Amino acid sequence: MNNVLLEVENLKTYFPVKGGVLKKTTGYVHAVDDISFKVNKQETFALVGESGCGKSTTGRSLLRVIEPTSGKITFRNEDVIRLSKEEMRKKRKDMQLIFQNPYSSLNPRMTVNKLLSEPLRTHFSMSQKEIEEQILWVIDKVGLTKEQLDRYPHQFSGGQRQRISIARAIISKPSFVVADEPVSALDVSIQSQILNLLIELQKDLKLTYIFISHDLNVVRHISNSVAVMYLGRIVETGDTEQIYTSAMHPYTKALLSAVPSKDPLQKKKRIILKGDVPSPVNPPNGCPLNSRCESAMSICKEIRPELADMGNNHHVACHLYKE
Amino acid sequence: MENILEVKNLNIDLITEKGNKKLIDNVSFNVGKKQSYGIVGESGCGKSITALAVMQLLSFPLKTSGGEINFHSEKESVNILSLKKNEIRKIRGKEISMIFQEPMTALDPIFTIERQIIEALKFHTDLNKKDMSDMALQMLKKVGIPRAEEILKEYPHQLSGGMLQRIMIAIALICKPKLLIADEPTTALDVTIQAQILDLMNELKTSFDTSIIMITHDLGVIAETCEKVAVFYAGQIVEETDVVTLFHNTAHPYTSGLLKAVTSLGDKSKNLFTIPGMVPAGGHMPKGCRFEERCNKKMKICKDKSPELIEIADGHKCRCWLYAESGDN
Amino acid sequence: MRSYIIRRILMLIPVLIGISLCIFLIMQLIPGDVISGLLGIEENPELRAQYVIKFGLDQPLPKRYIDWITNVLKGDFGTSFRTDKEIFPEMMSRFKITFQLTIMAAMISWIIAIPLGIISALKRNTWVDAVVRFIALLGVSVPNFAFATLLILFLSLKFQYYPPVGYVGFFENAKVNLQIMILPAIVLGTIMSGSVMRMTRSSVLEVLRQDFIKTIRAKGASERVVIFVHALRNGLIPIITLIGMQIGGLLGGTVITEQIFSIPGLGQMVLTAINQRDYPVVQGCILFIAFIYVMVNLIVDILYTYVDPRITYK
Amino acid sequence: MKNIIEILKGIINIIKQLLKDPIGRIGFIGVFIIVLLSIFAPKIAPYDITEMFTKSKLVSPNGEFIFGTDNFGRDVFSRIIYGAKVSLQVGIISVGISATFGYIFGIVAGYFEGVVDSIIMRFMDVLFAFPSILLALFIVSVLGPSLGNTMIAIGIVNTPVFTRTVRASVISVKSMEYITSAKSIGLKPINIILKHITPNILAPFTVQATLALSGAILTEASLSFLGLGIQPPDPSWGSMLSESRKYMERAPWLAIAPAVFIICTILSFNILGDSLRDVLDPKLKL
Repeated sequence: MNNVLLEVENLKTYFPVKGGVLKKTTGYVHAVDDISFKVNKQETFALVGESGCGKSTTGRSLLRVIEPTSGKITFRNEDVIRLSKEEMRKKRKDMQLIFQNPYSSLNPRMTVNKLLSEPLRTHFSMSQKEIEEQILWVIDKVGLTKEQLDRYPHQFSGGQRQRISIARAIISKPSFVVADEPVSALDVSIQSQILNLLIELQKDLKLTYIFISHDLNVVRHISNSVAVMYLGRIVETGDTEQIYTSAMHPYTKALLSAVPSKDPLQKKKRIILKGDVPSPVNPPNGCPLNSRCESAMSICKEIRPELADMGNNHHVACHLYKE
Repeated sequence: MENILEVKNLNIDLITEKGNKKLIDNVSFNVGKKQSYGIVGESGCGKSITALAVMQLLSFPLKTSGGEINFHSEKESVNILSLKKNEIRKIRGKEISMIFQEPMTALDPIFTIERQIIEALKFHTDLNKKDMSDMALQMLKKVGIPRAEEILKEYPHQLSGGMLQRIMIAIALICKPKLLIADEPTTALDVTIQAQILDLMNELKTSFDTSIIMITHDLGVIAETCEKVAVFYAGQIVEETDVVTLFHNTAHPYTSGLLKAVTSLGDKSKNLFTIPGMVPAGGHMPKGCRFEERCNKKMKICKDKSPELIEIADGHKCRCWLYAESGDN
Repeated sequence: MRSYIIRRILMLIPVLIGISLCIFLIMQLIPGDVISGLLGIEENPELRAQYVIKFGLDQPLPKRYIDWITNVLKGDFGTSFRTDKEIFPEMMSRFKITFQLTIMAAMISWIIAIPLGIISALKRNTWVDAVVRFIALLGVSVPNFAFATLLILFLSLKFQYYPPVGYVGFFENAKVNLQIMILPAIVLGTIMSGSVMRMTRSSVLEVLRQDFIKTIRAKGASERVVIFVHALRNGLIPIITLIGMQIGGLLGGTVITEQIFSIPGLGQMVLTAINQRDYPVVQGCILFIAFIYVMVNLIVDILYTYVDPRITYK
Repeated sequence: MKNIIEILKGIINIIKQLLKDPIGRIGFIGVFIIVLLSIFAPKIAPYDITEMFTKSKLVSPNGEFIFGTDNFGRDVFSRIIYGAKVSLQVGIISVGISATFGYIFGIVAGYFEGVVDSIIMRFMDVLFAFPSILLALFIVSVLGPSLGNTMIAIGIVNTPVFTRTVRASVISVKSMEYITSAKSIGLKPINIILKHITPNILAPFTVQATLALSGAILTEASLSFLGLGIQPPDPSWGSMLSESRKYMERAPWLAIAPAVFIICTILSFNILGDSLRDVLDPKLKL
């Protein structure tokens, strides 16, 4: 049984850097630098990492909201990258995006009703009545009321706006949703409401999620498998519990140890990474972490480690674990 | 323990065309000498403006409308709210310093790092230029900046957020203040950089003998850095106690809700705990308890009458009818 | 920084080509042709043929453009239809006068506008601010010819004062020269101060709203330091851009003012040429003024890189 | 139909907000008066604008001729009223020209970026490199002075400003996530432009149009002052003011009336523009 919904192979997304006298392209930001992964049906695959690691660009490249430079994205046995612009546009009813910032992701001049009917009018030829029915269905799902349909986004709180965004994403009944930091802009008490909603919707509508976040606690809660990204690459990937309980890559370990403790009596022993993330324009030779890693060896400066299978679906890109 | 700062019945108003809205309602708390005092709450609860009031940095349309903020330096004790402009200036940066949430915008973009560090010394000391430069260099080294000599000559836009926050700390500590107010100092930073900055602050606190007020929305940051904590909700303190009691003997339903939301997160065996509803909007405060609508332990009285902040155990204050009744009986 | 400046200079080339092409093509839109204007009502085929050869009108369009540009690059703007004199030397001597007027006007506008703009920003929402803002609004609303006419009217009716007639160069007689120039400079400068005032005010207010101002206050800075060291230094940066545009505007604005006050500057030369249908002069002067404008803006941009450390990284 | 009602409601709401502020009220009323004057010019003007009362040349203001008469014995008040009509006409049509081209160029440049953007913007840079009054003067002198050519010239001169405003707003709106959201939902570019971008750039666009209107009226008056705009016998405030200079001492009212009207009209439009900006774009309010 083929349980894979989406398979990404060697995805690269580079942005040109212009400079010099004639504004020629002098280099590339290696935002996403050769990554591969698989997402199973009705599961949640999380991309986790710090700002600038390329997790958001990856999410957007999958939907071709940002055009990837090269690679293969197989979605339901079809290479999405090869679709024409028009075919891709139509495909979007099945692949949707939820945004981080509920304040800027909704057009301030459209009512909730208009915002929700737009995807339907774009992709289906439905009668007004059918559209209305579909809208009623979706607001019930996300916990909005009928009275709120004629209001504008600024009349809602952050949590409610995120509900509107989610409704807009699921109203065309997609099977695949990329959620890009959907709870990062929200307060803790609202965050959990939205996470619960996403989990419920996944069960109800048989959704497959790619969940992008910098918050390791949130990721652990919602995902089945995780890929940890650093400087445009996946450094470690595997089943969520496996990664959280027996992380292998020094970066994953540092990341996990950096999360503040939830109990003042249990002070964690921290692995502190030195310095800052290097520029993605000129990523270092060898392992991208070598300048900051405590266990760096001489080989790390020269040869870039590839993801290697550690068994149980656990892959790590680090020289420490090579024979 | 001796106190360095005593806030008594502080009120802060937002001036609008339709009259004033009370954003901070009779807040009182004390910060001990060399203590790390945490203020935690969600956005809009009034934690940041309280900090600004301590520095007398509130600007129109915000203003303090009552209360006292008593600061006890080695020489004298003063009520900050009654100080004149030129008097508070001698305290800012010298006795009390502050660092802010967004290091990227907190420094003047057209001056070098060196000039901005020296500026603080210029206001409060009579050192000559050479000595000030030396001190700036020493300070940068203390906050763990690599190639400090070069960085001194650079401009803010050339540095990363983590570096800039270190520089902000250097500026704040260069006159050896007695109290450091940190307003969400790591919120804009990545976790690994946050870990660096929190470590640095804990370390400098001991070597500089300063008290710290740590303002944050993140209970994790509180657990890592603070000794005593006040939980703010909708412009009031709802619970205040030492950090261990707060986490292990939580009294207020809001605090325990927040903690449960955080601790159940990541643990898939438990359902994710949620607090339903949302914070009442400023200016439309209910007449009873401000948390009543969202509370899972509410009683009849909660809707009608606002509870007071009372001491429910030694050094543990809570604003909730659950405990007020037991006190009465 | 150097690469930025070089790029900025290289970017000028297409703009300058565009400008000259634009002027050249607009000239082709003249109804009928240039010579008809010159000949007047009497049609004289012989004279026409002479003129066609003299001005090279028998050549194809691209060649005429290239010839014109090559000559211009050598400093040869051709000769006037009317006077047969070389255009370039005349233009240069008149430019000196316009330049003097522009500088005087600009200085007057800065002296009025920058302090008032700052005061207005610092006293925001007080009556001082309201008054300054109204003056600034008047400045951007009153056409300079209306102001000039009213000013002359007022001076003559009230004080029986008439500005001296007959232009005298600055180095011939500085006192008389200044007497002649001061009124037009006041007119241009006062009008221009409106936009500078508005810009100064909003720019200073913008800086005062920035986060870093709070940091500076938190360090214990006095209001004097906050305003004069930080708010002004930051706030005056965008005003430099405005000054560039302002000087360009002045070069255009002098057309009318020079006309009203009979100042023999570049503006008057253009206007006379337009009225006399002296097209080579019109063409030359417009190109020259546009060139000066572009150069002023270039200088402003380069100046920018020195005042604002962020610019080179853009 | 429902949309039209919505739009009208929106406009009424904006006017209400304008009238709340005393300064906005002045601007609004000023513009309102000018508009009334120009619409009802034939009804308001007591005399024909070309009628010459040969016996009463250069008569000072009195009950019969409230603003006096000029050197041909024409009624100044009537000419001023018709002048309002001409000014407004030139203003509206020339702003219409520049707004239309500016919108199209700005949308195309801002939305599609790349080569198209470079070409359009370099062209605008070229137009921008001329002091605006000089470019208008140049175009009019080449095309020949007339009402129509004045409008065309002013229209061309103002196009770059509109293009830049529109382009800048399109770029800033485009960076908002709701545009990415519209793309990710699968909207066609034309729908994104019409339904998502256009409504959100309307505010700066309207403000720009109001301010450009005052600029256009000013430029027209300047051209006419120099004798290169509206041609006689059509009345224009600029040419009336220019004419008045010959009779400055004998008949100062000839100068004062048009000068006051020019200043008040431009001032009203500028005040209205400023207040509109405060209402529509509160972020810019300082």
